[in-house]
Amino acid sequence: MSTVITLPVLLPMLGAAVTVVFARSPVLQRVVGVVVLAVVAALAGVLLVVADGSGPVVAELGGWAAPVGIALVADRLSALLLLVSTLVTLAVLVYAIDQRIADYGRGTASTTFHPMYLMLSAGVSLAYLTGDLFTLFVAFEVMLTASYVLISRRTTATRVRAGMTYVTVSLMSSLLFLTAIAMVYAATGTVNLADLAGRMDALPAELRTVLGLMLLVVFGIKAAIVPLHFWLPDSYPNAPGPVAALFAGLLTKVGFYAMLRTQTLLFSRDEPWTLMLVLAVATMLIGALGALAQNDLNRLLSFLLVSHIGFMLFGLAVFDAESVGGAALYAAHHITVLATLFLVSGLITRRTGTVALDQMGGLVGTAPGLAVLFVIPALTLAGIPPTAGFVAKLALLEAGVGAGSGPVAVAGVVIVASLLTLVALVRVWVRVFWGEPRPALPDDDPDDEVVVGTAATAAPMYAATAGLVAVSLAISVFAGPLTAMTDRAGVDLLDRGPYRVAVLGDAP
Amino acid sequence: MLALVLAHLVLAGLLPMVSARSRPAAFAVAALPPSITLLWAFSQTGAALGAGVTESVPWAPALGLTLSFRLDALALVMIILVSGVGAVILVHCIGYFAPDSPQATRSAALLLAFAGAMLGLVLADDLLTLYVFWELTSIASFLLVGQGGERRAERRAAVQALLVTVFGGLAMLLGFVLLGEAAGTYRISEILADPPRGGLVTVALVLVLLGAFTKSAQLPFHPWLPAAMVAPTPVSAYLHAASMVKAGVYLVARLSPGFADLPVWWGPVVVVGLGTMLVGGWRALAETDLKKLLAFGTVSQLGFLMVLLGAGQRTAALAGTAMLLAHALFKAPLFLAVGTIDHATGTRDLRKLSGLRTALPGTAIAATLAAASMAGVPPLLGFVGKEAAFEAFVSEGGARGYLLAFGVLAGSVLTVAYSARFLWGAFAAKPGVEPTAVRHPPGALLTGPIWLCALAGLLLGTAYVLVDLLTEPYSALYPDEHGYHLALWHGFNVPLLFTAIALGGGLLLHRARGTVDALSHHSPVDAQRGYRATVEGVSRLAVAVTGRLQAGSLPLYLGAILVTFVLLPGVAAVLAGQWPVDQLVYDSVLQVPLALVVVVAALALTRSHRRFTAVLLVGVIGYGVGGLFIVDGAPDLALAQFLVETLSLVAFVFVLRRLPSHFTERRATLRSRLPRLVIAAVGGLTVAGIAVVLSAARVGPAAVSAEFVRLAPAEAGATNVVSAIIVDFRALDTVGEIGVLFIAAAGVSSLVLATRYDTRRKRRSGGDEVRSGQNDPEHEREVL
Amino acid sequence: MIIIPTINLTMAATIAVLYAVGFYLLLSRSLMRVLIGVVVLGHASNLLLQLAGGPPARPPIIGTDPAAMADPLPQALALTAIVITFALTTFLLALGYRSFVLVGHDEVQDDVEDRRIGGQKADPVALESADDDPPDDSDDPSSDRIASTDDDVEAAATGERERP
Amino acid sequence: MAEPDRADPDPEQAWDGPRQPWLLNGDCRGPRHRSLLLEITTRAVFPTVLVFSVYLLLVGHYGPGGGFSAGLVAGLAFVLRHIAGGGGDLGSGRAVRPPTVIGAGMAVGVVSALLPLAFGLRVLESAKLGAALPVLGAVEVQTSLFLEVGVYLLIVGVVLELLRSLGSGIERDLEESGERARQ
Repeated sequence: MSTVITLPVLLPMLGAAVTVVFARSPVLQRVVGVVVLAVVAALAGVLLVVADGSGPVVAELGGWAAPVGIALVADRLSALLLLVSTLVTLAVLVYAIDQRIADYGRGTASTTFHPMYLMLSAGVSLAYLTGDLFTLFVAFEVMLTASYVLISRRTTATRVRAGMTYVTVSLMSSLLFLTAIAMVYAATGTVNLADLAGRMDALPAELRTVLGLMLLVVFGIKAAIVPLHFWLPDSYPNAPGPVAALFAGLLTKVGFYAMLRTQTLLFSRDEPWTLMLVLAVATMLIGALGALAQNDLNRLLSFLLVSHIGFMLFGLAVFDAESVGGAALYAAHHITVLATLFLVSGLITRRTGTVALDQMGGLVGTAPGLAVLFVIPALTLAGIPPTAGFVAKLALLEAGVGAGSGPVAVAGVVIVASLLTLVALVRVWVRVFWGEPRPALPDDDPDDEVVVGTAATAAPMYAATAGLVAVSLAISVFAGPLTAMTDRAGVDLLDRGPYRVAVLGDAP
Repeated sequence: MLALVLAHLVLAGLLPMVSARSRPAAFAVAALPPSITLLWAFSQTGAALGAGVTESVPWAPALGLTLSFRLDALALVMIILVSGVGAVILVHCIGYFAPDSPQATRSAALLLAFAGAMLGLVLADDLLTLYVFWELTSIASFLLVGQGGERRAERRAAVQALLVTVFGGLAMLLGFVLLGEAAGTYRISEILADPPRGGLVTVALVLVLLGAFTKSAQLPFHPWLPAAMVAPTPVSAYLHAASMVKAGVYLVARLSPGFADLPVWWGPVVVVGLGTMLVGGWRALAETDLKKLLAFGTVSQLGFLMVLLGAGQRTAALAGTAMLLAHALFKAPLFLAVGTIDHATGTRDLRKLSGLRTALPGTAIAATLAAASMAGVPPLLGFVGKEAAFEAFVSEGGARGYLLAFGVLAGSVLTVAYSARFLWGAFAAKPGVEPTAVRHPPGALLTGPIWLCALAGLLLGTAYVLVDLLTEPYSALYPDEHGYHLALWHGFNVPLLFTAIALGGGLLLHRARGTVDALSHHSPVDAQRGYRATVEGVSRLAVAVTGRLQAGSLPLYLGAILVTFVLLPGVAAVLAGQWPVDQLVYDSVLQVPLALVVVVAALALTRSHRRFTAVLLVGVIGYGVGGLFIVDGAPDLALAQFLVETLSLVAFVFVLRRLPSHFTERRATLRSRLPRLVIAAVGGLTVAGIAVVLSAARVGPAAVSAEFVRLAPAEAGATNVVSAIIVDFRALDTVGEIGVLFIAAAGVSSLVLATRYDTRRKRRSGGDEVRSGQNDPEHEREVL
Repeated sequence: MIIIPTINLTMAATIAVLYAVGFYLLLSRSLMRVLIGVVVLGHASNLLLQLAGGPPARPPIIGTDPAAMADPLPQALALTAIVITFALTTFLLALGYRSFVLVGHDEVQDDVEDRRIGGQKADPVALESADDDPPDDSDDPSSDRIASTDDDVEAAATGERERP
Repeated sequence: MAEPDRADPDPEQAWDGPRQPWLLNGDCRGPRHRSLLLEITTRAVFPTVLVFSVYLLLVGHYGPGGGFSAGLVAGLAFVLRHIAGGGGDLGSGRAVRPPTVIGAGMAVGVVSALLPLAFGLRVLESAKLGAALPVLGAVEVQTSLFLEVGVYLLIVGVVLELLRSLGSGIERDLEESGERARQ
């Protein structure tokens, strides 16, 4: 098992190296990409089963017991998110490959796409699995740098600004992260998370708060918490379609995962976290209102993404086993649903030639399949039963109402935000799928990745999107075992014991 | 029971395949599951009227999410509406939709799916199960009202129906969760057995009522229902008369036995219900569109039902259950009759219709029968129900009893009036209006269902014992005060008087329709305007908030991040306030000159306006920091720092060749730079301050450094401990690190080498547009 | 090993100045300045990381007295961080170059769509229909909208279309 | 590569310019860009620095150095050569292309992490390898050296890539857009 846990990190890296060395063979690149990710997904599944059955899986790299060496840890939370993320990554890769084939033909290789894509996947895996604060920094850098390259792969005059915003803000967060690590080391003398948990407790409470808030800001930038979120709606929508889907699905959730992991493991608290409740309310409302003001489909989705980060923050803020488990479940479903919506948005754009809502219409008649592909994730995001979004939201609500009057009030805001989400999505439906069918706009930029017209949309692109829809439906169908597991994950997270024992041995 | 519900839904998914061959056949197939359900329900009557039939399938037990179903007397009544009336309406659809109608395919599948969802809703014995199906009916209604969404009225109506009902639904969800939390279970039967009380339960009940009111189109949420009349008439008949709008009433009926003793429950129910009954009835008198007339009538009746089922007493419950049944049996055929008229003549405007009494005699008689039941004319079911209603409130007495009794009486007068108006409007020969031509005489498929429902109303009115049997078990949940039973004849008593007053008053009101018409157009408050204002207000708020916050400026975004960083950890650090007492000025003398160099270079950097100078100053800082590393005893670090700094300089110089020599930024005034200066300075001080405080608070020796020193030579075969850490102890970091380099290099070449493949072209707006050369096949080949 | 690595005043001042200058440059519009700000912040955080290990001591090479040896771990971490910062710097440099080539200058522009929304005078984007939008700003590149053919609301209300 | 300078007809400018790839292999740049002194220095220093970098690579376990610094030193040698010999000197198709070097470095790094699995060890676990070489006698090598080699290769590749893009690439852009190099 300890080997299995390293492979989700090392295999994609190896794949990236191979795809660079053999960059002249597009077929090999595609095969390597898909096979590697499929294997990683399978391994993640194995890890999840094992971690749920017999406790966290730990790999002591190089045979050095933590805290001397770096430990990779797969507990329920990380294995679950790893599995869902990898499935999304795989589906988006299939989509992207077929989009490329549809647009450029089979023979064109891409020098940067496949290697960067695999490196991004490696970074994400490492971020989920690492049990070391500094390695988390490295993982973030691998992931983010790959994302910088991917977002600036097709820089045009309009897109370069989005790339700038994204890169600059992310760099700032990275440097603040490094600063925070230095502070943590200055105060505690260790960077191993399990070891830190013990040493943090020995710090005076006020100083612990300082460190906790510092890490909160650092990860909050990546997770796009209000008021650290402004960069997101300005950058994601401008990325190429599949890339935007991947970012929207994964990156913010990795940020949230890091927040969840560090806050629960390092900074235990006994009652709801008022500051976080406030941030959650702000994030939910400002994101949802932002979505209502947009005319660009991708921007609208980006704002909804921000809004729903607030839902997870709510789970974290309540800070009990139930709510933290609920937040984990919410994150898992959110990864799939956002990626799906962005892929659907890509398909819509290919058909209509625009992302402007007021330029589209009538797709329910001309593309009924697309309508179905949109409706299911849209309902999921809005939390309408019986979708996964409903189950996850219910988990959060239940945890919230049991935790005192503050959380109950915020639960009310969750309801309001859900309604606003629905309003925004209904607007998309009304404007894109209802109304008069309109002719596709002429392609503004004929040689970019978006080729307008149905003929150029490969069936596998639909299949990949449908696959993600299926994943999201599966979360709903298997909500029973899943919620039971996220509940156990929540208990583990707050208990901290199993994690520390698994990493450090019996006497932490 | 779950299997029945799923059968509906699955078949609905498969129905488009049938529609592809024959659309009428699709409706015929769609009518099967409801029929089977009805038969099944009747076969279970004995058990349903007794202990009830239960079934429970766990879904997510950790969340208390279980699909629990229970067939009891109330559910049985509802199934007659949902499945019985549903099947009849689906049969009507066969004749209503043209064989080539594009709406038919969609409608058949959605109607069947809706029937499934509604069935699940009425069978649910679990709040969450109920919620699941509740929202599904909202979605089905949205799609059925909106249809293809080609016309604005349809879109508006669909959106309004969805938003209003989901708003209530979401509020109700929170109410359910609160209720479930207080009761410890979501199982309705268990909650009712031991109803929770307490502060949050009050909130929960208000929220639940919000859901019920929106779904059942109660004041002030009612406008969505008349608006939804743009849907095809059978859809209106099914969703917006017979079944879906009953969901709210049904929910109130479900929960009343547990909570009707609380003023927070019966108070709003009674006030809102009565108000809705009166307002709906009044508005119905002003409508000229027959369908809208019926819609307002439905609103009014829903208010009536709300009062009866939420009042929390046995006789009222008995009356409510009977009226529930009666309403479906008279309102559905009335809608279908309007549909038939519309189908036959092409209009449903009562100002244009004339003389249909003779042209469509069959429809006219059936509709009259139904309308009479609505008006409460004996011996129809409507009369039986209304008698019981009057009896309930009259015998209750007291302020509430009389208020309700007279309120209901006033409502009944209005009901009779609009019933008469409907019949007059639809069928009467009007002076001055030429008789309407019947272009498509209705076939048996259209009129048959109308007759079936109308006759059922008559039959059940006379066979009131059956209805009594059916409604008794539910009303028995309340204490039996008077031993009242449904019957056609209770002797000469006050209720009978009330009925007479209602009939007489209503007919008088109808005769005075000219005056009423003029009056009823002056409505002081317009709930529809309220909905509009809310939606527009939210949109306006969204634009205002977003426009203000999302400024689009990168420096502002970075500033926001920095301010947050200063505010959160910074303030916490100030509050902690543990400045070390033993802080030295310096540890090694050499640190001072090096620090001075770094600081001076850094400060000069802020004032440099030439790019090249700036890069050189950065180099100075870098080498200075390298020097500090040497002083600190980190030769490896220093070596790397010097090498990296040199390479960075080279890279900078490479790029600077192409850039202008000065920064292009306008030279800002001090005033405009001041916020930046302040934020930056405070940020720097915050970081340094926190660093000092935290470094002074170290809780123990470094965790593993001693271990590194011990293990490095023996186990890792290295005397350079740093090197051992990098390639052995923490080799994974190094692998990740080279990964970053790997990515960055690929990114750099992709970006830079693309330039020569960029193409410029003129934009429509006149300016030049540069198209990216990245991904150009030539570019890809070169990057390779 | 040293237990209390309290950062001395000189170093604290250096850190403060480096961070302040880095932040200041980061907040400017010129991309080159932002880039230089990132480099300065990188130096600052690497220095801070090294300082977190404790005051100056002997290089951590076996053979010196372990008690007088500097903490090796922060050095290793800082080394990794230096490399990563370098990689990021070069990437940002290339991005700045690309931006310069494409746009003709290296200033970070404001987001056009944000500005459009910010400029709307509280004209709500109506929910129900695609046709009663406020007119877009003229600088919207895709403003040649297609005229819609919406039917009459009244006709809709009377349900003419239901006739087979 | 466009070489307008090569056919410079001005004899006074060209009379003493070297015309062959005399000191360094690769294309000959225009005489205006060439500097004899720099070329000679580079010629002398380049191999030495490369050898020194290999020394740094091997000594890393025992003193300051290691794969990273060694790679950078080697990279700086290539930078010097680039400045002296111009972009045409490096990576013009004859030599191994930089992305391949980078990819190889990455591959070596990852494989060295996975290789211990083949010997029943854990991922990234290192061991001492002893070997009797004909001339040197018994040599002991820590297997973590493989990772160092990967790092070394990758860094060299990265520097070459930077030279190709930021160096030659921008230079070519400058020439194509008719601007003069400032430095």
